[in-house]
Amino acid sequence: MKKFAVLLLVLAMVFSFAACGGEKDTQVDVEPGLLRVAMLSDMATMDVAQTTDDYFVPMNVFDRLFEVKVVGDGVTDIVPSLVDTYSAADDSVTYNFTLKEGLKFSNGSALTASDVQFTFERLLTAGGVNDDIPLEVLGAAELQAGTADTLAGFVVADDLNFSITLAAPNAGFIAELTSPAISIVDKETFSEGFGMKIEETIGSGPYKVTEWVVNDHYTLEYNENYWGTAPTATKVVVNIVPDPSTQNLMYQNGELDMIDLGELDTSIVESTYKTKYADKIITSRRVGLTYFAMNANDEYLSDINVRKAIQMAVDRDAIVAGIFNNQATVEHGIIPAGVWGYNEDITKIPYDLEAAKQLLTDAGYAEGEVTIEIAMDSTSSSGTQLVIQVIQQNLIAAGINAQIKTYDESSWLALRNSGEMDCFVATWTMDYNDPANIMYTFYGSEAKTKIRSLNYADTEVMARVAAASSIIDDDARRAEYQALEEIIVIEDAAWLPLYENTHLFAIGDRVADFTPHWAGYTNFYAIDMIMK
Amino acid sequence: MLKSIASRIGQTLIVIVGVAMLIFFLLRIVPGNAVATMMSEHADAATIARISAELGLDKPWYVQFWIYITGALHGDFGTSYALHRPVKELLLLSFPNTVKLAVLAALVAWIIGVLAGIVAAQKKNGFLDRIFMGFSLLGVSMPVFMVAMILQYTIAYKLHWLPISGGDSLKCFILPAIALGWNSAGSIARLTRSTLLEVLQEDYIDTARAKGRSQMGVIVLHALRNAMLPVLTMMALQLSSLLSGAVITETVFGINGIGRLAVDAISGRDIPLLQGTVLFTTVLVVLGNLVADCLYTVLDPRIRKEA
Amino acid sequence: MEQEYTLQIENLRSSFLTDNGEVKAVNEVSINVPKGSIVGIVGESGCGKSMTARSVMRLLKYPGKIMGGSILLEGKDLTQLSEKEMQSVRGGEISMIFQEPMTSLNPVVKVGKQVSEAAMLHQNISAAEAKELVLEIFRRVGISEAEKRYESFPHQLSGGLRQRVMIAMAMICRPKLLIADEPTTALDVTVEAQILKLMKQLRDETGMSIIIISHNLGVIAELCDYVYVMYAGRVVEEADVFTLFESPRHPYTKGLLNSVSALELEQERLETIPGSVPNLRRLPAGCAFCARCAYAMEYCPEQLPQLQEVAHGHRVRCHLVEGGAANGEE
Amino acid sequence: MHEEQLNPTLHSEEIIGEAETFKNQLLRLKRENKLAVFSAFVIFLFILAAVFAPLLTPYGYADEDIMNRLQPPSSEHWLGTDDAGRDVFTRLLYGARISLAVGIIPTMISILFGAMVGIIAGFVGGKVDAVIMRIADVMLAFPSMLLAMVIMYTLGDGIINIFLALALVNWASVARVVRSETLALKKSEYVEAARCIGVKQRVIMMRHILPNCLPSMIVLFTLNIPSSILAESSLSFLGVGIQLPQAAWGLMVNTGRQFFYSHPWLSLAPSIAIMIIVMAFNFLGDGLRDVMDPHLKK
Repeated sequence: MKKFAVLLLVLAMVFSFAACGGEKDTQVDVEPGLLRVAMLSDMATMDVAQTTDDYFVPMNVFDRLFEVKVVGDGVTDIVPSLVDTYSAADDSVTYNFTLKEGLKFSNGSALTASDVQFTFERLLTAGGVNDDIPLEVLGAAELQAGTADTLAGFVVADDLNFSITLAAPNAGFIAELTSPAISIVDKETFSEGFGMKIEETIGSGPYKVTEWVVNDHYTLEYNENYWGTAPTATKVVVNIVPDPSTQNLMYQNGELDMIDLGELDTSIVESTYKTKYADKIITSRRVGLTYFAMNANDEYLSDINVRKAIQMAVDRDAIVAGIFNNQATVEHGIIPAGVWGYNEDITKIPYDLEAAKQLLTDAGYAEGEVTIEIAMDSTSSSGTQLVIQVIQQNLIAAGINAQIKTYDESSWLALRNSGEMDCFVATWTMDYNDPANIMYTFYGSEAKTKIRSLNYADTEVMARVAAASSIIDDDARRAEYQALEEIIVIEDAAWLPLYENTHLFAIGDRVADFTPHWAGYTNFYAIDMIMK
Repeated sequence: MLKSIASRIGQTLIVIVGVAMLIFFLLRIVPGNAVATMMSEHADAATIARISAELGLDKPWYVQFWIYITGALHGDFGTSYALHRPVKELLLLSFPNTVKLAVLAALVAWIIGVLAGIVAAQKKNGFLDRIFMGFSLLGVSMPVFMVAMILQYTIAYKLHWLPISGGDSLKCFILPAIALGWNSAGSIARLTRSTLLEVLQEDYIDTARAKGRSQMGVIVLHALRNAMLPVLTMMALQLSSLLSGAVITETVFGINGIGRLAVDAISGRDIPLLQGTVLFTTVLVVLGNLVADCLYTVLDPRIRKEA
Repeated sequence: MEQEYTLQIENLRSSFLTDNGEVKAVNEVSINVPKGSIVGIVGESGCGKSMTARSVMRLLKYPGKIMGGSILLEGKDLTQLSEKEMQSVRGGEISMIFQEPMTSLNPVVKVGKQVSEAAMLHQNISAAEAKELVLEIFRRVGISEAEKRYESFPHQLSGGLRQRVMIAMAMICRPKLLIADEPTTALDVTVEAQILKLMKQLRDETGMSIIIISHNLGVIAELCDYVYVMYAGRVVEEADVFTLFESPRHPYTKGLLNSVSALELEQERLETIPGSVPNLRRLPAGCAFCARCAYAMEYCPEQLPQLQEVAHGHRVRCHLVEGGAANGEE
Repeated sequence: MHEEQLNPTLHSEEIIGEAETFKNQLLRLKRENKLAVFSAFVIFLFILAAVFAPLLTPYGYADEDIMNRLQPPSSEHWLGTDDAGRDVFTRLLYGARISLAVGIIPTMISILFGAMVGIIAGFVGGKVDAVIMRIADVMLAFPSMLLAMVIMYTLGDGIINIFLALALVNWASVARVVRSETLALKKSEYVEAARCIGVKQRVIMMRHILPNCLPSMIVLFTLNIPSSILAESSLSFLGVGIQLPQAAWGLMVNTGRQFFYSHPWLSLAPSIAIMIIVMAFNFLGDGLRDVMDPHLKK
């Protein structure tokens, strides 16, 4: 018993020690111009042909022909980057470009039109994951199939001038060229080690990679050959810190100059950041949306009444308020806010539990008869997992027997790609600022709706989605997309939009200002980070 | 002696082969298509098939096993699905960090454990004994992650004495080492105390005292050496549990070590990486035990004679 | 005649202080060791003889403690010394050898080192000098191939050799007093004789005093000049060796002698003392032996007999001798 | 023989004898080791909590209340609510089920299986022994955490798979201990005698060897429970064990971890629960070992 008393004493000591300790500021000597940030996981490659996630190096080490610039609150503009001037033919099929003069890669070799050509051809032939945009160019299919040696639609006139001819008209092509996927690489020095070895990954952007310790950190330093204004952050160290709460502590400890608050629970953002660091928070729209997918091939979900009931049963306002502390906005369509073509006036799905119940009863379903399975990816963020749980409760309240089943990431993907998944919650973030990016990806063809387990049935609508990108007149194109959106969401009740997140960052004392990526990516342009 | 060491080496080889086989077969019955994960959003069936072929996943299991074994013998553990790098390279990169962590943790554990054990044995049933044994029991009973979190909170976050997360400098390894060593320190303290108490009952301790040795002299020169034999065995066993704990410590403190590599490999369903990590670590433990055995033979003349 | 004593133990009391109270293991014991003499302490297991010896060394095992009395080594009271001073006495002025030569040597240290350690602790000499000293003493205690043995580990030696090593260790600093706690009990008879001979010879050569603790009266008879018989923590009889063996007065001493002679005469029936050593926690107020004593009287369990001098140097603690009744007893 | 026998601290050894029954041992444990008795009481409380969890709390372990997430402790929610608005106290009670089950069931499986294998290896000897012990060596070579992780990876999440994984990780050490005891027992007279009169091997193993291995099996059982509990909590902490919305302590620590600095009770409460139950089992195991098997002291 005496032993036990001593143990208690020891315990008390440990916890009192844990509880004590005063706050004080750490004065760490950091070299000027050094930007310290953290990412949850290391990049798999620096080669944009091989990744759709690891865009940090492509965005900062490479340049694109055009960039999206944030010109005001939620207002963006497409500006030429490597391109000096360009012109589009009236049919939106052929585009002529002139590059800026005197462009150089970080190794000193000149950036010419043939490097752009090489970039396009390589994306098609490298067997990578980012061939969507080059595939639109005339002759892309032949090049990829091996029946042609060159990309027919890409014509190099001289070092500065080239033209691109598309297979079909696309008014959004220039917007697409801002995608990090079209990062221009150097034809002369391109090698086997591209993307994996820092000395062989050469770009023309403001930075070059000088160090990459896998799973630990990588370092970007100012590229003296950069054609634009020099960044104030002359050196960027990206630490790999897999745990968000550790990142949180590191930021508070002054070990990070910027933290991505999107990885932290909203309650922490609310209790810590909105109080202690309120003036440090940078807000950005995460352009894209989280949606609830309903598989039209499912026994119950094939009934539009069930889909409509589900649409009305989910309390999206409560989700946005309860889980995200209003750090999100409810979405009503497919084209998210912040994207060109967003329709503020789309018919809104109401939250009406009673109407949902009534609809099911009227359709002849008994309470609990409708059974659906919501598939959850075990690696999805805790926020998404909570959302799924709330939806489940909403549906149960409406008399729908909703079950959550957890899958590991690869099983989840395999099931979804097979078109057999009942329901799931996922988020789409825009790659470029054009409705085609989401409309075509989800509803562009039968195959595309199948791979997302939507199995949308109306082939006519899908044909119209595919054709919409070739409408040259912007107003007509916008009207067509909005009409299609209304059909899919409201008439067919095929889609349940949930919300668009707001992406918060907090900057440290050493940072003066920061402009996040226009679509609120976690990856950012380090040149837009203004150091003190 | 040489003969016994030789037979130990023989046994060790058998164990290593067994370990390699077990890992291989455990990981081939895995659900989920790793390639699909690796390619994530944009993969179509053709791409998956092509990459599977590149990685040799379409071959029959015995061919895969042969590739795996011959590769492992050459130190080639394949290429990580997720990180696109040779597993060997990743292992060699993380290995020094884990070694640093494990060595520091072992130092913490042994120094604290042995000292606390000695003091406790000295003051048997006294106040210090109770305090130390209380702490050691706490050490054995506290989950590693709890110690790690509390240390991170107090020392790094509240007091700002040490950095919160990983890094290269030795300073960054102090907290993780304490978190990891704490657990072992508890069991080492308990064992040191009990063996020391046992050894102090031995007649030769009386002999040493009768010679005029001081209490400290008796403990250090006569008792400790005998008491350390079982403790040494335990230390070898601790290597295994240290590496187990390193998985958690490295995750909490964000150290780029082998343990975190294993966790990453699991969450990324990165079979070559997981295979390589576990094989590498286990072989390390087996070799560590071999060394400890040989050391034991050298330290204890009685065994030396029998051999 | 003024007798010179190496060691004088006076009214020594040592106890085990347990959670359940004090256990008096050594009770008012007085023992005198004249210079150059060999004194024996006999008694059954648990009578307090080893405890007495350990008290002299101040090496009582936990929870043992010296409660009172004095231990004078050539006039210096050991009970008053600091632990540090005591350390220089141990091994330097008083040495001790133990019963189990098998376990009394550190198994992982070479025996030569263990002996030279003793030398270096008390004499300001180098390791090389100490080794010389060890080799010399090894030869003196009859260890052949001293060089080779120096490098041996204890398990490589026979029991007799190990006890010789122990003796060498004890002798290396030329102590004034050697305490041997059952030095030959674990050895076989021929080896025992050799060891006893060696001890006697060493005494003769160096003039040191020896305390031998044994339950074996044969050993006592062979070696000792004076004998103390202990029972349940007290001295019950003391005399020079001839007197004790010729005319024992205490019934316990007689019992001990009888059991030995019974063995020697190979009698059919072994004569032993009935009963067993009493539990020290439950000692009677009077004579501790009364429960086993054939001559016990009514008041024996009540009254503690005093040590009576019955002849010069012969003292007995028994009611039988007090009233003179014991005289005509046989 | 000398005075040391008198040493009263060793007094109790007098009554350690072959014939001491299990009941007597328990009585002696009760008499001599108050701490072990107290630990048993604590464990009993945890068992009660686990069994009667539905009666002790008005909430379900998976009941979410998104509008009341991350509430501080209050009279309604004794330990507050977690990030999904689930009652932490409720989850703690239900978590006791998993921890106790994970402590006891896989340990039981591994003890039974390990003992069976160990007895067979020790008794039959020869090639069987060599093969079994090499397999055991292979199992023991792995850092247990890694092996459990790999097994969980292969089997997938879920409590049954945790049982299997932990049992697979632990049987080998049991087999080793039991084998060496069997080897000793094999040489004993009564086994020799039984062999001489032609008793079948299987019968000897069941009737003579198994019962004699029981004390060390019981001790191993109590001592392996805490390590199983810790192992499960570590697995769940790493996300390869029990999955949400199940309530397991390690999982609760993991999900509460990101709130450690703002809502510390979320991860502290389950951490302390783990610590207390592990400590209780350790004390009880130590106590049992002392009364039942003085030789097993490591």
